[in-house]
Amino acid sequence: MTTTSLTTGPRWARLPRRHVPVLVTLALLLVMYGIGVSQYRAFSNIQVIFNVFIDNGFLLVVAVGMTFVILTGGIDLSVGSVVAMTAMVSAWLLESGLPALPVLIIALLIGPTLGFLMGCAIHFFDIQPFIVTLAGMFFARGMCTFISDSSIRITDGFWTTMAQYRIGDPRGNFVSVSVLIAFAVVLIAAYVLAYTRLGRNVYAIGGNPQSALLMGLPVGRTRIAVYTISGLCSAIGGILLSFYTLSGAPLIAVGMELDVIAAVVIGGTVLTGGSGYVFGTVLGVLVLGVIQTLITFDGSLNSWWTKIVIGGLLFAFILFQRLIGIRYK
Amino acid sequence: MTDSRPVLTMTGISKSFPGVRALHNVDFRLFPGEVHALMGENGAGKSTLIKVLTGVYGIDEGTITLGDEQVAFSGPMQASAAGVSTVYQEVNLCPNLSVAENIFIGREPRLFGAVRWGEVRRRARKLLTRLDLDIDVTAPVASYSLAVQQMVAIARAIDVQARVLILDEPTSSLDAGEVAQLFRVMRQLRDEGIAILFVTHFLDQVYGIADRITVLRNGTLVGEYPIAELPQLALVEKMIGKELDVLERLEEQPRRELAALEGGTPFVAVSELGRKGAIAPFSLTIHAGEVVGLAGLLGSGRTEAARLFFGADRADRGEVAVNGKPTSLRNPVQAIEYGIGFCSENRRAEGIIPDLSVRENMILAMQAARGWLRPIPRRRQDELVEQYIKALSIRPANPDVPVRNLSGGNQQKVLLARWLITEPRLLILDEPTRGIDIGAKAEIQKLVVQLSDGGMAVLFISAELEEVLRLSHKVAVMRDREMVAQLDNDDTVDAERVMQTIASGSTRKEASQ
Amino acid sequence: MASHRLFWPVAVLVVMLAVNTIYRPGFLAVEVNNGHLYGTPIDILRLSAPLILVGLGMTLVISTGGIDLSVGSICAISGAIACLHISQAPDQNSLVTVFTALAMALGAALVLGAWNGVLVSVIGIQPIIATLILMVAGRGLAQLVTEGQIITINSGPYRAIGLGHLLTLPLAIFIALGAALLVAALTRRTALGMIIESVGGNREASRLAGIRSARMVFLVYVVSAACAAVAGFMMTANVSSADGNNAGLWVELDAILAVVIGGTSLAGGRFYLSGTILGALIIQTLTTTVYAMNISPQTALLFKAVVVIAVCLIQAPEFRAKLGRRRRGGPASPTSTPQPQKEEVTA
Amino acid sequence: ACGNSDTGTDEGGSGDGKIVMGFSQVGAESGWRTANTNSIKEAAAEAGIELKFDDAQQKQENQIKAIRNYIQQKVDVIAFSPVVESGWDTVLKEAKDAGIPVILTDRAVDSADKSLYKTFLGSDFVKEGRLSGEWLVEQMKSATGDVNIVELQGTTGSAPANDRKKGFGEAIAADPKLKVIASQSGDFTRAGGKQVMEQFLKAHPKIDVLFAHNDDMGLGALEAITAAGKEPGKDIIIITIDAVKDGMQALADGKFNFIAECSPLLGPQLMELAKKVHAGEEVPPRIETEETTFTQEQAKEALPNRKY
Ligand SMILES: Nc1ncnc2c1ncn2[C@@H]1O[C@H](COP(=O)(O)OP(=O)(O)OP(=O)(O)O)[C@@H](O)[C@H]1O
Ligand SMILES: Nc1ncnc2c1ncn2[C@@H]1O[C@H](COP(=O)(O)OP(=O)(O)OP(=O)(O)O)[C@@H](O)[C@H]1O
Ligand SMILES: [Mg+2]
Ligand SMILES: [Mg+2]
Repeated sequence: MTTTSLTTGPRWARLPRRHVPVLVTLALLLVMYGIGVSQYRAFSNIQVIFNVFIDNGFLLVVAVGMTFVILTGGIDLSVGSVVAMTAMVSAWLLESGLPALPVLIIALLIGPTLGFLMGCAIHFFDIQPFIVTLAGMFFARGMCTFISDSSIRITDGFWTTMAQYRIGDPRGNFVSVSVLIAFAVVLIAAYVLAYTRLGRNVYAIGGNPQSALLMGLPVGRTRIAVYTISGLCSAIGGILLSFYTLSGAPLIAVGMELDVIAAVVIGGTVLTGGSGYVFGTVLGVLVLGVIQTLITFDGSLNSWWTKIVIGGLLFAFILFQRLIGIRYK
Repeated sequence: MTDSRPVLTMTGISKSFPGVRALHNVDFRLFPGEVHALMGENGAGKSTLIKVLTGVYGIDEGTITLGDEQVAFSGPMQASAAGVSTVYQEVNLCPNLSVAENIFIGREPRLFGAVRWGEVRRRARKLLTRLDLDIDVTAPVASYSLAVQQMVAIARAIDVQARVLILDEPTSSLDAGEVAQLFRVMRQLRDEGIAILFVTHFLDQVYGIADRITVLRNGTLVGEYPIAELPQLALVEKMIGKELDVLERLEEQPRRELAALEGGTPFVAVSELGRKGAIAPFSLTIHAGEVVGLAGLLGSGRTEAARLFFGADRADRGEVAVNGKPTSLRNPVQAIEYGIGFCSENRRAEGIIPDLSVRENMILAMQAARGWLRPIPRRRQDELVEQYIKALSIRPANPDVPVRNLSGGNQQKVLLARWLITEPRLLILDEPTRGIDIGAKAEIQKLVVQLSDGGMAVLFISAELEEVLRLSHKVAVMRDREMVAQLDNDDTVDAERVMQTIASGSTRKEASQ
Repeated sequence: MASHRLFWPVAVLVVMLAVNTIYRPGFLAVEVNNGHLYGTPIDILRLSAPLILVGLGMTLVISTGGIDLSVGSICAISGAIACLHISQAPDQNSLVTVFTALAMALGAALVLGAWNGVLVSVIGIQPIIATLILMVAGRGLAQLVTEGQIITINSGPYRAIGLGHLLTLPLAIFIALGAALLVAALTRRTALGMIIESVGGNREASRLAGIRSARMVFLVYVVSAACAAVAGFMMTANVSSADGNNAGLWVELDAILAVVIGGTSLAGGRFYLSGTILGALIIQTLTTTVYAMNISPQTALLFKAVVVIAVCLIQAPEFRAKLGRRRRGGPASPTSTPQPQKEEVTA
Repeated sequence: ACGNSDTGTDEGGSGDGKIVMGFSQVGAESGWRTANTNSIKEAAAEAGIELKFDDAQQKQENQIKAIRNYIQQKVDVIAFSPVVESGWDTVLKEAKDAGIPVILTDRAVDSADKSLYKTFLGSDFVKEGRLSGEWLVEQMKSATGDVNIVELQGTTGSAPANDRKKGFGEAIAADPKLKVIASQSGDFTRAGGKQVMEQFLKAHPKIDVLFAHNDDMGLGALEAITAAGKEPGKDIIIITIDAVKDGMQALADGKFNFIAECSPLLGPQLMELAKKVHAGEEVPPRIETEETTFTQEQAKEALPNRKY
């Protein structure tokens, strides 16, 4: 989405304005990384960056799905539980002896199905997304403990390969397969949002659902679609998480929905819908990842100071993001 | 001119909302190649008829036939797929999307499923040129004034190859130039055989373009008439069910004479007030009892000027004096303390609080001025609300319905009442008669005259130049976001002279930015 | 009757109580024990008191179109400060000590509320993120106060906030009721309620009508924090100890749920305090039901999911309309035509 | 002060020869946990080990991240209390590849490959449950008629809750008189324990024994029992696990009847192990902390010198 003409003043000036929030976020992220490098020696290792991606791959995928939902002005609280449920179901099915492929298929179907049902409830019965997805969250988490109240190990060959295969350079820096999957999801999502009718309808609904309806856009279908997409992303995230931990555990990813929403919003997407980019979401996830990395590298904080410092860093980041962003408004 | 067989037939349509019967047994026919005006007072059921047709609301009774088929659309999406293209009342666009995208969303040119953005922009530019509008199509639609948005919505509708084109008050904030342009396009489409349903409250427009008229009153059909058989006065009579003496009386009123106001200190005097990127510095004085009109074309900066007077936007240069005392208008609260009121042109985004009731919407400004600790006693509320519901003939006359359920024109009246209740010393009216029916418009004009006679100053903005001239003592002419002239509204001033001033106004264009 | 806004929440509550009574006939029994009323209904009332309090503040916040995620942390902080002060006092039973403790804790909560308010209304950060900061950091602050330990106190007056009795009923009920009446009076007897609703309904329009929108937004976060603080006193008094990590954990979610069940829209605008109170009662009854019917912890969440979804379906007019139509086997009756859009249908 | 030498050798260690240990703690979810953290920090300072501490806030993902970062920082030893048992193979393999020994504390992992970690130091939750059950069986030997037990479980799905329930269940199976009539999760908190107990008391007129998975829930339940007009410790026998100070006080006061200890004071033992492991010495694969059980009399004796 570039403008052809760079000659006219106002048009040129207007173009980046839309991207200012994302650019500011990127700049601040780099500043934060710079601080890390200057403070802690090993921070400059390439692998540290790779680790941020490895450790946050599943979060990224889920956040991409959430971006769709938030862009329409909705919210999906069920993601964390759906991630856990997907991992749990995979582990459980693998344990019961099913081969990898059918397990993958089943696991990848559960999330979107639940998302679809939630979308239908939201659209057809006009119930607030918050409640519907909260019920979805209870349901999915309930399914986890229902399946097993202790964690289940995954020993399947495919899973272990996916978990431990390293794609890297000769110097030993590497990323996991999950990172590539996450990138693929990001690219597809960015394409869908920018270049397909579905994507544009998502933005339109977020801008003004009433207008979108009167403009003859398929509001209902799109609404249902975004919750389904979010469900699918959560399912993929769940699979990635099961690669990551090689197990399904009933209590994993508790409270993840908040991290995900935070990442999306930090990435510049507005909670009321209609504005934001997937790339921003990537940055949002990285911000959380780098904050976490800074904290572990420091290693001198006790439990409560950890929380206070996370909150403080988050605050500083958002404050700068906001203040710098305002200037360009 | 017309085919013998209607493209659209609605028979026996009834539609009720809880507590309101919006349509009762209405018949309506639309022929290919005609412009058909749907007329009626505010709340007569025009918009409801349109929404029922396009499936926004379900119907209680009746049938709709499009072409040869009986239809019951489940929503605008189906309707537009069947060849019914609609511009609904109020601008219905997505503020966050670009102009080009708003025009094409839902039917973007695509290549292998991917939207061709270049093509979208190119076609949008072309389409807007047809409407004589040259704007940056990549900018978000929210960055344009309401009038431009209205044009964009029209552009969206006329691009569709439709059988039926419905325009619900498309001209409510356009001025003469744009209206003429729109009519040119409408005639073109009509000649191509498209059936056009057109709603407006401007009688001249009706007689300028319509072939036939259907009149609704109180949700029932009054009749369907060829334009030639229904002279203006008869039409008005059919619409309001009685003869309109008010209107005539106002027409007869002498020009507003500039009284001996100029001598005293003006109520508000601004000098070199301006805001970068919005409006070039200008000076203007308004005396108590004076009506100052702002004239100008679409996007000329009238709204921007008005907002500075109210502190809705903060001026970044210039001086303000209220009652001769220098001050600054930093925010609406402060302006209100000085006794200034501002009725915005954009009633949906900046006017009504849709969830709140008519009563609450009306007393809001007064309550805000009193502070939350001193609620207006219920009895007083009732008095005020009742008084203005009657004065402005707001329907339904029930103060406790949510204002969102009112028809567009009635919402506008509620907003007007909100400010009248506060009895301001200076009332800024930005397109106060937008979407208001002819009877009520006369009432409002009368009210403005009355209030200014009683000492209230008014800053009056309207797309309808005649209206401005009829009411104002003084007319300030705007052009390209600059105030180019101030004319005393005496016998020498008429619409033509103002248009000339606009056309030839000094062009200090560079200086304004 | 069925058209009254509170009809369906009340119906849900009644059904839940009825099911419980069928399962265990003694469920509704109330007896006098030590001069106090004693029984499950009393428990439900007492335990929902903190949730009602938090919900009251949350209702106002949501009404302005915001959300406050930090209430749980504020509960923990205020409880911790109060308990810390009391535990360090020579005489824990002294009224002066207890009141100082309460004042200190409430003061701290007001500061935190003001912090939220400034972030949202002055700096303009999105509410969910602005309050998320305090949600995360606030837990840390609470633990900083308690140094990660559970502070146990032994103070009669403080205990009374959670466990005391008045006229044979738990004091907590009266506190919650008092707060509800206070908030109701503050909003409905003055013009505050309407002003808050107008800010939530259309912020720009209310600014242009002369309302100091920013100030109102600031105010609701302060009120919310104050409510949370009092709830925090109750939670800690109930177990005579302050647990920085667990006090008020996830209460924000319950509170939002209560508000939404009560009929207030998350998009802002109209708010219904009585709805929120009912919502809180429903949520607490649900929790109690899980225990009373001895639903295994492994399936408890599934059970909750089913109930929550049933509650919102029943409440949704759309759902009832569709159900009704199916049952009658025909199109909807003229008077109950569903309107596809609730929002902003303007002529 | 935080940087450690990075002089190209894989097997790091700071320049001044200090051992650097990365420790990832579960969180600070209870007083027990805080005591555990404090013990480790104090012991590290005493033993002259540089400690890099991380609080995972009950999230496995955070622990994995922390371990990865320790690998990057080339610490000498990694120790951690796993949030859950499973899911550690990948990251432990990375640690192994980097040549950094790993010690598990408090909770075990279920890796099939035992070479991924050097040793486990901690308590046996199953045993704690079993000791509690065995004590009860002993007490109830002479009882006639059914003995109704209610159980307050920890957080559903957590390892201590699962294991303690299991151990207790196995032990009381020895006596058919002993029946668990209700079992609910109190989330390891006082408020949770109290709320659940209130309902137990109303739903079940005859409760003889309460088994709580930790002291805090037991303490919460105490209040509910008192409010119901019953006398804890007499009308209802109370068994808990942990033995934190408040719990011991209740035991000494005769309100509790039995506590199985679960000691958080792993610090000194952990530092011992770290030194040994760093020096390349062999260590046993599983070391259980020295723990005991308390009856009311024992509690009275032990209480004065209870540290946490
Ligand atoms: N959603 C709704 N709920 C309840 N009543 C409604 C609703 N929409 C319209 N009405 C009522 O139906 C009647 C007809 O309204 P409609 O909008 O059709 O009028 P209109 O002829 O378009 O008026 P205007 O010229 O002011 O636009 C009005 O009395 C209005 O209050
Ligand atoms: N070529 C143009 N034609 C019309 N409007 C334009 C044009 N260029 C810019 N605008 C928009 O017009 C707005 C300024 O107009 P403003 O609303 O102050 O004018 P107005 O005289 O009140 O016109 P209107 O009749 O549209 O309300 C700006 O928001 C600007 O973006
Ligand atoms: Mg209309
Ligand atoms: Mg204007």
